[in-house]
Amino acid sequence: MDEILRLINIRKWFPVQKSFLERLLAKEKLFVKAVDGVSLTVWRGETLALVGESGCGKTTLGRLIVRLIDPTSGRIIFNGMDITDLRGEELRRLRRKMQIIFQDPYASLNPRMPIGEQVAHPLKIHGLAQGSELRDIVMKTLEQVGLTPPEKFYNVYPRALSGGQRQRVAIARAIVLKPELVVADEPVSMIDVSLRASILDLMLMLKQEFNLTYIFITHDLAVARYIADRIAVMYLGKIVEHGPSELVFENPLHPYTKALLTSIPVPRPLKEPKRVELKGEVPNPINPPLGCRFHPRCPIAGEICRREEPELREAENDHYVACFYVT
Amino acid sequence: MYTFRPILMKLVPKVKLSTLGWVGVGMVTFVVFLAIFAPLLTPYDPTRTVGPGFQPPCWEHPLGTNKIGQDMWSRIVYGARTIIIVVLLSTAISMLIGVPLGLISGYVGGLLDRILSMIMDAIYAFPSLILAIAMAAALGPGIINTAIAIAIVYVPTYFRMVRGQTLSIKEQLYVEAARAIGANHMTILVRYIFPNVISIITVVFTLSVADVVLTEAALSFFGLSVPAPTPDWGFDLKAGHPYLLSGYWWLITFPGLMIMILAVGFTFIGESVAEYFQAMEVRT
Amino acid sequence: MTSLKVFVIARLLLVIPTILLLVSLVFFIMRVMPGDPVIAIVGMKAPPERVLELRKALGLVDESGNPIPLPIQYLNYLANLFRGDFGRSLIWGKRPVLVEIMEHLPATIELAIAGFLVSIILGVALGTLGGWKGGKTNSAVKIYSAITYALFIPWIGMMFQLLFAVWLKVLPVGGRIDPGLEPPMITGLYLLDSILTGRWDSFVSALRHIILPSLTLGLVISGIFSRVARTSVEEVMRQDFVIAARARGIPEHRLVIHVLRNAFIPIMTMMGLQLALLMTGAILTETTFSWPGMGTFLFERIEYRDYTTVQGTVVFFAIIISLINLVVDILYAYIDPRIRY
Amino acid sequence: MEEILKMRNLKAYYFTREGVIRAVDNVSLSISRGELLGLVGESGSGKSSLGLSIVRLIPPPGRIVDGEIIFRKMDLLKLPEKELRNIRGKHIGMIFQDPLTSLDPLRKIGDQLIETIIVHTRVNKEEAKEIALRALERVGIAPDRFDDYPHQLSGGMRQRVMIAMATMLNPDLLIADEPTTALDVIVQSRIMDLLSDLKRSMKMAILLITHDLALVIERSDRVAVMYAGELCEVGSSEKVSQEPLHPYTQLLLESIPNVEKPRTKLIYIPGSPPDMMNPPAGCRFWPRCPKVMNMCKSIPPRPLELDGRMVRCHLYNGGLESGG
Repeated sequence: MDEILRLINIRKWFPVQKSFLERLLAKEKLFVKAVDGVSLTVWRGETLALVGESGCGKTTLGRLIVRLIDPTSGRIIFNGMDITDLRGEELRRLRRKMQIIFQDPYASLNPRMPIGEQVAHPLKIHGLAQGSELRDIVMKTLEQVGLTPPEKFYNVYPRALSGGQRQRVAIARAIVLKPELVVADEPVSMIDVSLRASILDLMLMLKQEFNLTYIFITHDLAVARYIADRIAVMYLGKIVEHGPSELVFENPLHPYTKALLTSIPVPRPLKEPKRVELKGEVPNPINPPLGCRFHPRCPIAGEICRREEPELREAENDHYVACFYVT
Repeated sequence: MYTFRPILMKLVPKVKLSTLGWVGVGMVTFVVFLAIFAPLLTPYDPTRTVGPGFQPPCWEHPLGTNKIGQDMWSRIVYGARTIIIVVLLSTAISMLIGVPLGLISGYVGGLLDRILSMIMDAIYAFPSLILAIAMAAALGPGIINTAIAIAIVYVPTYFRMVRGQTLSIKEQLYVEAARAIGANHMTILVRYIFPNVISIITVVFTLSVADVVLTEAALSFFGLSVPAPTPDWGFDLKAGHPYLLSGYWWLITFPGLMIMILAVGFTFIGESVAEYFQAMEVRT
Repeated sequence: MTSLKVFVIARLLLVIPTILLLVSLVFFIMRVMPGDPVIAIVGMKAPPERVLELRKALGLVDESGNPIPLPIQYLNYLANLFRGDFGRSLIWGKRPVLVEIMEHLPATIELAIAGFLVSIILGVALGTLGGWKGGKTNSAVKIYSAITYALFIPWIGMMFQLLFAVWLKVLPVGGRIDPGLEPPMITGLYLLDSILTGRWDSFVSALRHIILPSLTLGLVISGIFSRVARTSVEEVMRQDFVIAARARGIPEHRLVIHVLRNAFIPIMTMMGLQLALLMTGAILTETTFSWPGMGTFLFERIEYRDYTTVQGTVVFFAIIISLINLVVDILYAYIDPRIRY
Repeated sequence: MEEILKMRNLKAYYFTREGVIRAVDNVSLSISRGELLGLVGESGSGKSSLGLSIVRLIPPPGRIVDGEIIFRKMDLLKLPEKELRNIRGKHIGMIFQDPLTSLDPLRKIGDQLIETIIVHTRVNKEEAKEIALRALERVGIAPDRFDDYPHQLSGGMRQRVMIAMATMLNPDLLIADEPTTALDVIVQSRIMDLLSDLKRSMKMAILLITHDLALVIERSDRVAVMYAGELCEVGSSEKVSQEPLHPYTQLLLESIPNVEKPRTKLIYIPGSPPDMMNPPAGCRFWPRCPKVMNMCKSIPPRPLELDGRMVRCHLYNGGLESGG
């Protein structure tokens, strides 16, 4: 298999925002450890789902990958090239190869730019097309994302569109550059329930058509199972388990993954739910617990978990887990 | 890379006014009408003695005459010119300085933003009239000088609002999306931030114009605006004040009424515009 | 240390650069602006020895008549301010500006307090009513705010004078008290001093004199207060906790207190900011009603081109404003637990 | 089972400047003691308006136009405001989607709890505090949180406080409007456990309003499906999930990915939810319905009683056999 992206021990610590006054008096600098040492490989043509609860760092990781924010440490290798330190013009050229779709379609479109212009803008910026050729490409792309007839949408402003339609525009804007990698950050979580499936299928269809690789960020495990080939589960800025979709869902290894899986409501359950109960809530990422970050809530934690931090290791074929008690 | 034409066309946003707003438009239009057609509306030179002093309103002098026998109606009509010119000039200067500075300060951030904000906040917190007085006194009288003195007082109003709006727009997802498609800073400022700042500029403009009118009136009331024979409402109001005890009510009633019509008119428009954009924001 | 204490200390420290910035601002506005202040004061045809004397008095040249460089002028100016020296009047027997300010300050404080009270009572009451009731009441309050905000103080003051003093003859046209009735000086506030010394004739006279000016000032400032009160009550009313409280059966008379407490923060911030407006208003009101305060004083000195006095007064205002903002910020932190963190 | 609340032909409309939004249109629904009734619908379907209508708190320009709401033999719509206020918070509790904004940010949670108790009962402050602490304990909040401000608590804890506040006076009915939407799945699951416990231990009736069909089916005894202001299907969770009658319910169930099944083809509902200002004539679902018939486009279907459930669809005019 061909590797498209490799993350090597990526960290992102955000300094805790303080007012000028507080900074004057603060003794030590505090950081939100949003992403704290993630290593991951993404294969060309696959869909990798990054799942976890809010605040686990999955969205930050998505933004790090497309270089919207700079990592505190670690390396990002894209197509065999180290892109961690790209700046200015080089970085802008990279944007043609990797794109992002955001969660909130109401906020991700410029309210004062017509739809056609929004989709055309990436091409203009990179000088890829102009005039009637540009218009043709935009029309075709609008059609591909299901905004038909495209003439009807070309000169319309975002406020006239529904959430589902706006997300289609955002998808069009991302694929018009024919990128190789697309990071989709919770693309359906703000869409009406009855329209989610259609957006998911649109994304699957486009993947086929343009030979895309997706990094699909979601908190919804059911959606992840539907769309992903591989799953990576994040907890407090770290990956605790990853592997092929089928293995992770049928045989979850990490106690956190088990808890997550058994907490999801299932409309027509095939088996009786055996819930894994967790104590407490996700700790503050400013001061994550020592040792295994999950130990204060873990039902099977032992002495070692308080002292040492488990590494991700291969528990079965291609299925990785960071837990001392999984054999 | 792209044309500026469509942006320029969109500079004046479409606004739906309420009834109150239209009343305001009527009041302001009335004053502007007087200013434009002043020569056609007045039989006398506003700076000359054209009759006996202290004449109450009568056929020849519908608003009476002042101490030295100048026709009050003519002075009122020409006074509209003075105030409108000063208001337009000073507002244009405030905007030209305040808006770009606000945009850049908010977008660039860092030390530049810190320093600019601190200076602007200091000016803003200062009593506007006292600052205008200090500056007008330092600059000396005249239309341009008065406009500059007032303009500097209102630069922070534009700066603060534009900066605040820029800061919040900068955090918007669509600006991040613009970065993600590879837009450079200039493109982001011009195509993604500025168009979304226009509505707040419109609101600040309509709300602060009334303030500018009152400040001009106050400066001329203190004799710090245009020099003496030029017709000016605030000046006439001051000039008529000593004769209040004699009961010469027309000397003070009409200049003051005009100031109020213009200021209230602008406030009504401002309220209406602000309300419209608030409603728009809720909807999108 | 509690976070509130930390906040107060830090905020106290911040007031120093703020004042420094403001007084520097005044210096540069008055000195760097184009035009020669000396010529502006004495005119083009003044004798050279008078010009030199003025230049010395303004700190532009040293004793032997050599020009002092601007940075040195600036440092001298700051050093003098630090010693509490706001300069000396150019004409009025060269009296220290600070002494003259102190003579006029109590009258302004008295008027400002009275006007502020009127505006709070009128503005906050009307604004709260509008925001709470909504509908037609709200629209009426909206129009009230817009009109009162745009009133030109001298004009509305003169209209009051015309009506109550000239035509109805029920109130005095101007001044602060009838001559000869001034109460003994304790605080300098006539109303307070006359009560403290039991001089009822003085009290009545002072009260009759302050009614029109404080009404004029209060009415105009109430415009901005009613606007802020109305919009912030409206805003709080839209928040979920109001509907949640109603869903718990909390009666309206209790709810209005909670709403007001939440709406109070923006109202108070506005009050802090509007103290500047109050100063502006006080100057215009004083001039209209011959009220012997800072405004009348400043206006008089502008007419006589008493340059140092004008500058000193403006600097004094700058310092007052910074201190008032300091107090407002600390109160703000005291009320809202969220901003201490 | 004893019916605690019975709504009949309830209509709540919003009279906006642009037109009338029929957010709740002719809804009849009842809920019994000890029952968890799930009300599902997409955003804009009117489900939240329905919840607010029950306690007559629908915000202006919304208004209840018609219908009756019988609660403990009283018609809530005819009750004077003062008596209704006694019912809110005491006999009917309510919790909302965002627990942060539902609490007064400037007051300690303890004070907010105590106020509610004092308003409704004749106890003094000490006794009220005891009741409040017991209620907090029941939802798993430590007593040392009593003097915290809302912003000092986590999302899950805030929602627990809201639940404590809504249930501490032993109400007969709890209306929970999207109580877990702002929370993560694990917290959601625990909040739902808590609600189920309250239902069992206090014999409370719970109306759970949510857009999450899977959650409703898993957790509730009965399900009511709302579309464009109308109820299209009401029945026991089991029957609705195993054999949905209304095409909308059927499609909705098919369109949700199931975590237990790998990539079964999802069926999705074409079109988008209707403009509530101008809903389609006839059945409101017809433009998106795969089983649309001619009559659907002009004649609004009436609610039918079938197999112990309610369905509003022309397919079943001749009974169960002719449809489906």
